[in-house]
Amino acid sequence: MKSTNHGRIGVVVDHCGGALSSLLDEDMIQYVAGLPQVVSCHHDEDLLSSGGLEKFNDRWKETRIDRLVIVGASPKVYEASFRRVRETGRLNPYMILVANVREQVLWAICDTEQAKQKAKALVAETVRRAGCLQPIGREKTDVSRHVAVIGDGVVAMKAALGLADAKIPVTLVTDSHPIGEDMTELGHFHQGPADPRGWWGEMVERVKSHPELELKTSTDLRDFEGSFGDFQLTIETPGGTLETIRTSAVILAMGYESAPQREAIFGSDRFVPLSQVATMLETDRPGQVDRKPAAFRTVGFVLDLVNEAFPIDSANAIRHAISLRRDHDCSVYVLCRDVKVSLQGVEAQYRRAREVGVVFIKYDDPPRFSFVNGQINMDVKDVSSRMRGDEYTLSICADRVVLNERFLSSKRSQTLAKALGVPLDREGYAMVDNPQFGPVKASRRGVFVVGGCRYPQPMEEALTEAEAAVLEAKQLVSRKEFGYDLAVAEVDPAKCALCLTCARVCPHSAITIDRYAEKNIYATDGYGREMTWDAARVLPVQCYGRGICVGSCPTKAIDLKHQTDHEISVHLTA
Amino acid sequence: MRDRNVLIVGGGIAGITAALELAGLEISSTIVERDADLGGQARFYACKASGECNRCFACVVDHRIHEVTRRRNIRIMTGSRLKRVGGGPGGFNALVGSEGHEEEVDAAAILVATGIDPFDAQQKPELGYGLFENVITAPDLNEMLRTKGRPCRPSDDAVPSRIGFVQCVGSRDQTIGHPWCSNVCCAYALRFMRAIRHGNPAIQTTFFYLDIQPLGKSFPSLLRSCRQDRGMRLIRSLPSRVDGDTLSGDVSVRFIDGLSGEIVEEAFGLLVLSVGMTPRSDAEQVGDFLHLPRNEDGFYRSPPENSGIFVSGACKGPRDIGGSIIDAKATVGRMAHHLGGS
Amino acid sequence: MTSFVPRIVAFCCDKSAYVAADRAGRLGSSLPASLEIIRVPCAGRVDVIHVLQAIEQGADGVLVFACHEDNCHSLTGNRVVQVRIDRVHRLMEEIGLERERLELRHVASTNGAKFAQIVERKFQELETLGPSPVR
Amino acid sequence: MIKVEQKPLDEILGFLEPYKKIVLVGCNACAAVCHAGGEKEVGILAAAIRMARKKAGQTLDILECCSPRQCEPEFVEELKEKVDDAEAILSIACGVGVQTVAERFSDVPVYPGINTMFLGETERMGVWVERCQACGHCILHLTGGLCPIARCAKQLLNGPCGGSQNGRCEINRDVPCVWHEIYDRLVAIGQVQVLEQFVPAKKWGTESRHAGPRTLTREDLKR
Repeated sequence: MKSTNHGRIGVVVDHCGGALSSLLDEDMIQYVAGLPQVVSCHHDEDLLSSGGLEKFNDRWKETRIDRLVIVGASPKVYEASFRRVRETGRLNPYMILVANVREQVLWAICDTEQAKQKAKALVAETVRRAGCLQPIGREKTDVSRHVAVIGDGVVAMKAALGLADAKIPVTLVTDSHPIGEDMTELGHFHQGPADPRGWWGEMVERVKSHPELELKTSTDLRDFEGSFGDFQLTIETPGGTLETIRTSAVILAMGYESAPQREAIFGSDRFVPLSQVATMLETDRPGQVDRKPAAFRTVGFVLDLVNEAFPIDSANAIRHAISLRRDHDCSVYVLCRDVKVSLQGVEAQYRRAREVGVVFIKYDDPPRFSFVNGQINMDVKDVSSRMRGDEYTLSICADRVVLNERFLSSKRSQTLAKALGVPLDREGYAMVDNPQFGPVKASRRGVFVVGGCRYPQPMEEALTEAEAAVLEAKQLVSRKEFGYDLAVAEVDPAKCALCLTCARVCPHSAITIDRYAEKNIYATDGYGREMTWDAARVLPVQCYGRGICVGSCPTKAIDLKHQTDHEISVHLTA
Repeated sequence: MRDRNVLIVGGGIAGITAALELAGLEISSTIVERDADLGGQARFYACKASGECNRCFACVVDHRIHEVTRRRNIRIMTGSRLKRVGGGPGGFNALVGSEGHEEEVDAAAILVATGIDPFDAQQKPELGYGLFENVITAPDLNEMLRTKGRPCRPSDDAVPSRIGFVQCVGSRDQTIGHPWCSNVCCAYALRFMRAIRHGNPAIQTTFFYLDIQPLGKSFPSLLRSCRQDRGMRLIRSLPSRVDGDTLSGDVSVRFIDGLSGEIVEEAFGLLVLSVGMTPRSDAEQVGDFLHLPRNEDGFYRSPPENSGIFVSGACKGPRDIGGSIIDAKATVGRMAHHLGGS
Repeated sequence: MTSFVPRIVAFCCDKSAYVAADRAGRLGSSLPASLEIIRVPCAGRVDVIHVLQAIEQGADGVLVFACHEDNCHSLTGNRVVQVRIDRVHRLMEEIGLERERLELRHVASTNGAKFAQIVERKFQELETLGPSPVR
Repeated sequence: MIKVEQKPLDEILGFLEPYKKIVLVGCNACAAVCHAGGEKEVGILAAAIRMARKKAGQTLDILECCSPRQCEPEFVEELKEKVDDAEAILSIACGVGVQTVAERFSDVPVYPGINTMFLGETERMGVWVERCQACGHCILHLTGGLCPIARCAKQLLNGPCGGSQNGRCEINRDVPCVWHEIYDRLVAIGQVQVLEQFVPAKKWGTESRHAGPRTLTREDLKR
């Protein structure tokens, strides 16, 4: 074990506005000042309100301290002022430790005698640990003013335009050709713009002509490497050639897919997928029996057989139901488990639907379908009728039954997410629903995920997400450089056994396998530079310094600079 | 952009997020908060995890409140109200007053994030809030879980063996003129039930609802696990009447039983009213200061962008914390574009 | 037996449990004086060797506090540490130590009251269990 | 690489019963890669042994060290000082490493802390599977790159036994029939015709392990 017997420790006792004065009495102060390696001990009534640590600078110069222990409140309270220390003081912020006497002793322990003992032990332990500290520098990385957006649909276009409008050069990498051809996404709105097609057309036009926006249609992502500020995105162009785009940040903006239910595929054409209702109205005019044999007067919507926990289908079905009832004079029944009205304005629509005569039937057991005289008969137990005590089954004969389509995550968005190092959830949607990555930021710095590839959401929400991602990307790339403390994990290449465990466990994609030609321990003189020797390497820009890799390394080749294994072991060896 | 200032009215999660995001763009901001503390409704939230996170975002709010107080270019004025607004886009000037102190704040733009008021459950006297001690609201339960770590009956501090949750209190209710769906109550009540059942599996919970309203990415798994839990009953019926028993403290709830179709009465140790969201009591006043349009329910509509006034968060209509955060970020994006352009 | 005061080492994730511990006192809960809090940037920082070292150095019980599933600030830290704790549990079985002496718990930063409850319960449990045989 | 697994603690404790002071030697090569014998494991095992001994009321002095590769005499030589006053050596390298140590320190008892399992590959993190039996005569070019000696329960060289069903081995349903896989793979690479080539029975006597330890000599490197 390394010796901890070095360093000159200064102590500042913060009385936190008098709160700690009774605990930190004369006896205590003497005890603290007498601890090994402690060379100075100062007091302060209230460290935070009295202007922080700067005022001690002169006195510290005399005692030549190189590390500091604050006896006072929780370290969380002081952390912001630690950062300022770097700018104004002579201490490195990572050379400061805090003995959390206020929260962990004063407030937590009732017995005065016990509290004093505990406070002493806590300070002694902190002072001991202060001996293990090492200064940590700051690093800067250049950030080029460029963002890449990957995605095929309207959310990707929105994100790209948002960046381009903010005068940030952006490359839109899309599989589709030409962009904006496929308009199915217009069905993913629950209210949508007043003139959807016009809105769409204008958007496509702007994407094609914006000077800051470079459009790469019919391309596919082949490889993704690098770290924030300098990602290398390798794409395959239609000609089959590979092209590398260097970019600072990446926004993945893909949609979700939907697949018709079995009945709609194998049943008859009387089952209509929800997204086809508009087309159905155009081709089969309802009510005009003489014009077409396939005409219909009664329409049933059956929801919640799939997508029970998404509100969007309910909103769309209600809208169509109103139109069928009011404009086409059909009898309309909506069968569902729950009427989902949480999206803005849908409750009012639901009321309107009932006013115009749409019948809503809530079921617990899914309705049964059968064919009767060319119509579809639906047997359903109405939950509200059962509530009146007479349990009977309703039979509704409909000319058309509209079924919603099951939402799926698209294979392509899964592939792209994997390539970007974004984890998939159980259903294959990108990103785990973790509130801490709220909600468009991926765990890999500089990568954002928005839209339906996160989960099937109404287009309104997806577009809001796109705007949020644009803002976040803008914050990252609008400065020329990104500064960060080197409080990260570090690999000792000489010890690395290349087991790849760290690279596999790192949730921030911050570890790569790299070549250390100069440090080749097997190389004899003269050969070192030409021979290569691989070892894991932490990309400090990507590293959040949480130390998951440290515990995973079988050869103890990785250590966390701001909390070494040695420090923990000193802490434990009381 | 360095010397630009944005006035943020409301220090709830939307306002805090906006301030932090503006700081990220090096735009300074001033938060005017009516209450003594930042955080709005969300600061009272208790963690609703049940072994796994149930995405109630309480920890996120907590973290952000801490974060916002540490930034140097965010000025926080708590216990203050907006008194007057003058000027126009690019150069507003607002009078902000607290007790015995008034101050002028210059702002290039104004963000309104005043949030909501929880519905006052006493407006529904048949549900017994305020009449019976063991009828509480969801904010009360939040406070209880946050400080005590377990649900208990206000009357005798005992752990109830049966807890009922009544949905749509103050939402989707035309009798009191609140026809809108509050969007978040189903999700938060189900989260409460999971958290309580996880902490103490002996507690049986019942959920009285009209329609289950999904919210967010992980709602499918939340609903699935609630349906699978035998200690959770989901009953599609809203109670018509609540009575209290002064002796036992129990609350008897009258509702229609789904299986028999009969009207039944059942006793619960604790009844929680999932109160919805309503526009702030001073929404009209603040709206008039800033000439904000409002929708039929009384929530704000977004004014045109060139007005220099932006609206974000739940004051635009009910939304959860996650939704408010996203919305605040998107709004700041629009705002930065507006400020950069003008 | 009456004079036995269990020593507990608690590894606290900086993002959740450490904040909760700070809050416990403010909410009026008390913590045992023999509780030693080790602040780690993420529960995933805690390794098998640290836990063993804590027990070897005389802890009667070890608590590892992580964020709730799907709430880890590093996505997987809480899951990674779960696997490591399982391994220590197997080792403890082989050594002949009671598995109750080590526990992984999840708390959120707002969970001050729960943090104090967990520590209190562990303290009582260890009191009945007696001192660690390898102390 | 060589895949290894730690022995149960009880067995190791049994070995060490008579001793008061031992050296625990790890290996930072193959054994480290499968998380059984690297520097980290040395620390974990040492702590576990110490605690188990303490619980039994005895003490054991363990000197922890780790070799970059325990099958190299030079690296083993470096352990000399540490081994000098130890009563026994516990090695957590593969069987090769244990023997290298035993040969060098002929007067100190050496105990294996791990079981050497097989030559294998990483299927996914934490799961390793056997791929080679080091038979000394490779026929992978005839079997689509899949080794029937390591992966066929019956080590058949000229096609499946006929007992496999739906591509699963008849001896263990959890294991795929490698001959089924070989066929699929040969079809995929358009080389089914190589199956017509007869593979004669292996000369286990002279080519492989049944005639004592094999020696490999490279005249150009030999010193």
